[in-house]
Amino acid sequence: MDSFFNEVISGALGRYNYWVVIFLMMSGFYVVIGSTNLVKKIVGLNIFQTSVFILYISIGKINGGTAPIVWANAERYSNPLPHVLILTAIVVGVATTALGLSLIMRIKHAYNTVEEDEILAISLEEDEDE
Amino acid sequence: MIASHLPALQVVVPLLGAPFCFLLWRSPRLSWLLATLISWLTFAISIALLVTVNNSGTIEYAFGGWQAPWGIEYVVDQLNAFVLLIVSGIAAVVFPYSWISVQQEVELRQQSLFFTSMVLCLAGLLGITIAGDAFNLFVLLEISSLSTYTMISMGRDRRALTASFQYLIMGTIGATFIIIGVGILFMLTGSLNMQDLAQRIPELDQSRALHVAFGFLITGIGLKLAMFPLHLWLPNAYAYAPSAASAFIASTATKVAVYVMVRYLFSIFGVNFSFQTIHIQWLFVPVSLFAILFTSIVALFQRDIKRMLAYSSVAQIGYMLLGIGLFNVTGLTATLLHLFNHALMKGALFLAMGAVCYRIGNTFIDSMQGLGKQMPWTMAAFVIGGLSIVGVPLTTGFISKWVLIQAAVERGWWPVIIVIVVASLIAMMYIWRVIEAVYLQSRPENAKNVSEAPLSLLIPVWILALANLYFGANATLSSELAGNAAATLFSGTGF
Amino acid sequence: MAPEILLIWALALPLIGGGLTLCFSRIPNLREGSTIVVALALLLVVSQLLSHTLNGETTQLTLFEMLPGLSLSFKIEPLGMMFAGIAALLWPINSLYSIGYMRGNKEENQTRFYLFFSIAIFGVMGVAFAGNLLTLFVFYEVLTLSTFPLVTHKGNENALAGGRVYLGILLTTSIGLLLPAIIWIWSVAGTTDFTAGGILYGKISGIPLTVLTLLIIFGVGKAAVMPVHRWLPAAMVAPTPVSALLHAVAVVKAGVFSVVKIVVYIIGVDTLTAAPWADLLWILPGFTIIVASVVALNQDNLKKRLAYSTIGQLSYVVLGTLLIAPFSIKGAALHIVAHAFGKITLFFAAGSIYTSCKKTEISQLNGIGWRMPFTMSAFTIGAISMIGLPPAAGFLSKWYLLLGAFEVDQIAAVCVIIISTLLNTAYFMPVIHAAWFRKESNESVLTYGEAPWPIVGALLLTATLTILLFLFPSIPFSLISAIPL
Amino acid sequence: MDVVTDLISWIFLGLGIFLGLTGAFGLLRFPDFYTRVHAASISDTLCTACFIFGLAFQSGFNLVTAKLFIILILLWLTGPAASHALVRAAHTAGLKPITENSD
Amino acid sequence: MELLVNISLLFMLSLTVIAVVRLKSLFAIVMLFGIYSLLSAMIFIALDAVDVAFTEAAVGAGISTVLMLATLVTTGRWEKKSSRSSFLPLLIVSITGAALVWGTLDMPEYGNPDNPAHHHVADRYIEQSPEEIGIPNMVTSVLASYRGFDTLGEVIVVFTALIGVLSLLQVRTPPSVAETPLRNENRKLSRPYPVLQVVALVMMPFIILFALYVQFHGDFGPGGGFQAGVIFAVAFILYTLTYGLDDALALTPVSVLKALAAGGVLIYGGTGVVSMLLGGNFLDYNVLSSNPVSGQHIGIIVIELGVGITVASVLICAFYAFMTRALPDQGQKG
Repeated sequence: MDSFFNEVISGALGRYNYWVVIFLMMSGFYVVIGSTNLVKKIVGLNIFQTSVFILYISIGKINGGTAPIVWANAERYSNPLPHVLILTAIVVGVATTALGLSLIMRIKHAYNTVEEDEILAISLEEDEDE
Repeated sequence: MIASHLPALQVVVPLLGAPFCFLLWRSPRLSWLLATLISWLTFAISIALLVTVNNSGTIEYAFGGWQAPWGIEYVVDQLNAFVLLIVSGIAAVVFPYSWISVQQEVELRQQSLFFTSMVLCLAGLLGITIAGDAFNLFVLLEISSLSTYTMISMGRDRRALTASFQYLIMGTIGATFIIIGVGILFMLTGSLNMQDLAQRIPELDQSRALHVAFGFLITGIGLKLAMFPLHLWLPNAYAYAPSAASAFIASTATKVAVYVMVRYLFSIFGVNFSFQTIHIQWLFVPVSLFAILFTSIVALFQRDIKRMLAYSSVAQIGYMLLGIGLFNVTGLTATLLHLFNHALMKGALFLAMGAVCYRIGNTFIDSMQGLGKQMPWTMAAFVIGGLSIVGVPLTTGFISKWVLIQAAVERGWWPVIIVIVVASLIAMMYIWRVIEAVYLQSRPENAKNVSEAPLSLLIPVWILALANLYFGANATLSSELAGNAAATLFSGTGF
Repeated sequence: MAPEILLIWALALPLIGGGLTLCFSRIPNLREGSTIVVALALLLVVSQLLSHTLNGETTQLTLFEMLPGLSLSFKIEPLGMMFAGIAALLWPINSLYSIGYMRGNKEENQTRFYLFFSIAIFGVMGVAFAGNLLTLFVFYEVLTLSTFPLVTHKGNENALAGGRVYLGILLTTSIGLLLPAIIWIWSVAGTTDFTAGGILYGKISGIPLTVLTLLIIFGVGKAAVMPVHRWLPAAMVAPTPVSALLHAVAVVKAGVFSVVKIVVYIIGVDTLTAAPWADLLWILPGFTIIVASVVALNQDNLKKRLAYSTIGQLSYVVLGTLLIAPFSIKGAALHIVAHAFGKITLFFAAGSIYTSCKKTEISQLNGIGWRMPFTMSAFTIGAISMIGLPPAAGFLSKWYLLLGAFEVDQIAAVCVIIISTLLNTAYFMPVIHAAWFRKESNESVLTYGEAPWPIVGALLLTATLTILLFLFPSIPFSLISAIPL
Repeated sequence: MDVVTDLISWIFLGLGIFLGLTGAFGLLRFPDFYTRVHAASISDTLCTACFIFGLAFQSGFNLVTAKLFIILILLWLTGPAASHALVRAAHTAGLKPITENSD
Repeated sequence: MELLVNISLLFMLSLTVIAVVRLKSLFAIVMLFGIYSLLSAMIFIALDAVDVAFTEAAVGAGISTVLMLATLVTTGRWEKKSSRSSFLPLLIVSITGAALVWGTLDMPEYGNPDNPAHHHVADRYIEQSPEEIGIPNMVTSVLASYRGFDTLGEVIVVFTALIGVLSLLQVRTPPSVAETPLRNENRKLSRPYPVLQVVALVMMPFIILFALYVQFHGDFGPGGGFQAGVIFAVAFILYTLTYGLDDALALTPVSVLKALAAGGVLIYGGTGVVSMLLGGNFLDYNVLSSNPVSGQHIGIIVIELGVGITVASVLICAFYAFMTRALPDQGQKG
């Protein structure tokens, strides 16, 4: 019984990080698909992506490691590859955000609202008018 | 010397051509000329690649001189050489077309930006196709996606903006799902190189994490390829984008996504895992059958023909997934053939709609009444494309459906055949609506009289229309390419 | 010329005719002239082919090979040759008639009319010479689609509604039933080539074979076996020359021809005989014959009555085929010819009446025979042929059908044929009676005479042919006996 | 490490913690915008200064110390400027401070 | 200790996210997102990813937040109550999350040095990159050389975003000095934000200096073209915020920025082409010099420069475009 509990605890310790990150990710995802305000959707998207970044970096972490910069006293380095990937992903993320936000500004100008429900209603009316 | 760099040049030429296009922002004409030149160059490169691959087998190219899996690698095999040819071929036809169409549909200020976006999109799509590295694929996917959002947002209707935004959200969710999947794969294998992954995945067969990665990748790619019911972004995006963009995206973007799907299912996860452990066919077959029927019926009720074609695209994607789901070499051949054929037919149809839009300003079926007399050539090309969608013999659509049915027969799945036949009937009905309006009704009194579209629009339309007929009459070449690629994928030796 | 080249010409000429029509769209005389010239040229080409065929040569030609084993190919065999011969013979006559009709009625969009007419003939040639099921299917659909603009020629709501029914039924049946049948055949046999003796022997048997046969009977909607006959009356909104050629010759004959051809060359007579309930299949056309004839009795509109008569007559062909007796199948083939000449004469006459006095109802025809003697004489000959009396061609084919029915001891079928003959008489005789023996009503103040000369000329020609066919049936007979059964 | 420097360092750090908590407390409890900014700006300036001094003593005199001081200068420049900008923006927007008479 | 830091950071992140989900004030949400970004930057440091932390702080907490705030100026600060049911999204999210958690059960343990992720490709980077590339920062080695093509791709993504932003939002053409002769005098008289302007002016050189440091020190410590580009852009954003868009536009004309954005991409791509011409593969820096290691050095410096230029000019340009839309009549107020 004891060993079982130990196993559970060590398993949980080895994974709590993932679980929290999954919670963060899913909250961001929820904001994207659950909210109707376009700005909030973009914020949600950013949170979603940032959480994925944390997941990646968690993959690269090695207990007792240091930042992967050559250093005389280092015993072992954390894995640099996820860092590189996430650097790229962050920049891709900000590019998407910038584009999304400019779209929102134009949508606001065109529809005078940034609420998805209202835009949908206006569009439906337009479809019927045509 | 150049020959050995072809895989890199295939992507680098448009990638580095784009900044030049952008630098010519004062003269949209020059940036269009440059874009056209680039598209022809990439087409030539992809032909050269296809020939090389057929002669001497798979080509690998290591960027920076770093061998895979340490560096990023491009791999050209029969499968993606074929897809490269489709993408660059469509580009080589659509880019020349775009000048006049864009002149009319896009603001002067945005024109050179539009051409730059098109070149970037081309680069991205080619890159996705050729990439041998799972993460590099994501980066290039984002290039093509961002430029696609930009192009869509340039449509004149304000709904283009919301369509673009919707696509942006869905596309980004899809891309994020893909990187989650890739991340888990990396976590399990320590590699990002596709060939390397393919070797390491069989060892992990029963890992739950691998199953989750599979799920995320399929969902992510499914979002990108508008797999039913994740297709909601597609109709608006295609309907409100400028015509040249609709034509280009509709005939290439989803094809590339299907390619990625095939690549992941067959090459990376492997036939055994995808079909015998996960049984993805039990998802694909019902979903695609339902998609084919449902979206075809929805297409029947569209008044905007571009939108109708967009729904038809979702149905056609259903055929491609069905081919995968049939899980035999013939089925996969049908999928790959349909990649090619559908690119030709949708390209022709959207380009024809672009010509109509150029003359009458929209593509509503009511305003197209009696247009057959005034724009005979454009509408004739539309009819050819339409017949191809229906699957009339001697058009490309027939070939794909024939092979698909052949695959279903091999499986002995008769209901599938019935669905295909019924869907073809529905397709005929929605194409017929247009034909009837265009040819059999007279032009309303108050409608403005128009003349035939200019030659620079007509020629590309007809190139694709004739290609539809040619590859419908003589499909030996295309079916051989598709068949070889399919056989290699199934044998599991190929990458 | 080599038969292959002739074959290509036979296919190309109608298209060339269509092209010429387009080129000369602004010069009506040249346009119609070119149509006639091309039609005569086609007749010449087909007669050349006929002589080759009569010499026992078979000709094959593959036009496109789309995929290995999937090709668009042609093959000349007696049955197809006969069908092509009828079409080629009747096209110039019909063109002549059309000129009179279209001009006489001042129809619009004449260029479109001639263009699609030519394309329809192209479709007929393709169907006739098809070398495999796929080719047959393609040209079958070409025929369907190209006749749609002809059916809806008037362009009003009524015509469009009729056209939709026409297209809807024909396409739905062909794509929904015939195409799966083709796929089925191909998946079983691995080929769809028309081969003497059929390709399904030993490949498929039992109930599935019966089902397959049913799929074909109903899938070929143009054969108008009830209940897929609705398109035929609907299509009568078309101008008469269209009804005449297309619904007496091209479209409906393409239908029954396809049935005969598929039964003979794909399923194979022997294979079909062995199928369960094969001896009951004839009931479908038999039922159609009786019902259609009864319905025809109640039609006052002349063209409608002819349409229902056509439905019945078509089912003779199907009946002959499904009796699966060598005699009956020959009779069926012969009936294709006989009915073609007879029915086109009748339609021509109907159109002639319409052109000259705009009458469409049978009740208006009292005494018309004396005003339009040529027209009504021809009509009478046509009717006699339909009923199956000598000295008209219809007699020969019915005779063979009866022989076939006796051969397989289907007394019920014999009864059907006899009853239907009585019914035929019952619905044609009143027209003839009215035309010749009734007094014209006094209300009619219109004075009119014969229709324009091209119309009269054309219908006299076809009436003559109907008689000639009875007197000199050697060519069709030699073709029929060459059908490998 | 020298006990004295350690002690001094911890005194600074403790002071910093105290000021930071004060600032946070003030941010939550003060009645209006202006007073809250006032509380926040304390933690911005003096509190960070204390931390940096404390950390500087911890690290000893080397490159890190220099960097810490550069950070301090930066914070001293930007912190007050930011507080200024906030208050000014609020003022321009017409937000009235609570005065004795305002009730 | 590390565990404690990790757990407390994750806890704070969770709190922030819950607040974002529940709040209706967009302004608060955006600010919370900035905080979220900063917190995740801290967690990146705790997880040894200093470069990523740097970038996340600069990009996520900096640029993204600024752009979001600029958007809020036009769109308003409050989210409206939606009548839409939240059941379906919740269901989707729960299923996805449950699948992921189920998947974690077979995932390698967090931080375990024996995980497969550390032992296939990564080994070589850690063991050989100091010799092969010759620079201490392995992240830079991998980023710029081993996976240099990814980085080119990401520069292009940034460039693509610029195309999109420019096509959607037009940057205002500043009123030329000749047209409004009094403008300069006016501005001096009514200098609106004296304190801020002075501070900004003092800060700018330091920021730019720091950007340059980050740019060229990226080989040795955390940093590189992206981070430097962002910091560089921040200097001009600061200037714009304090001096107004027109002045900023006069200082850095948009046409120059556009040319620079394209130029940066071309510098990067050009390096690849040059290496191709010199007989190597695309982006093979070994051939740039007779000595492979110094070739790598040259290559990395040049491409990082390209990255920096593009990122900086794109971000500045995008910011101008946002400001044009957010404050449409600023120019007239003068």
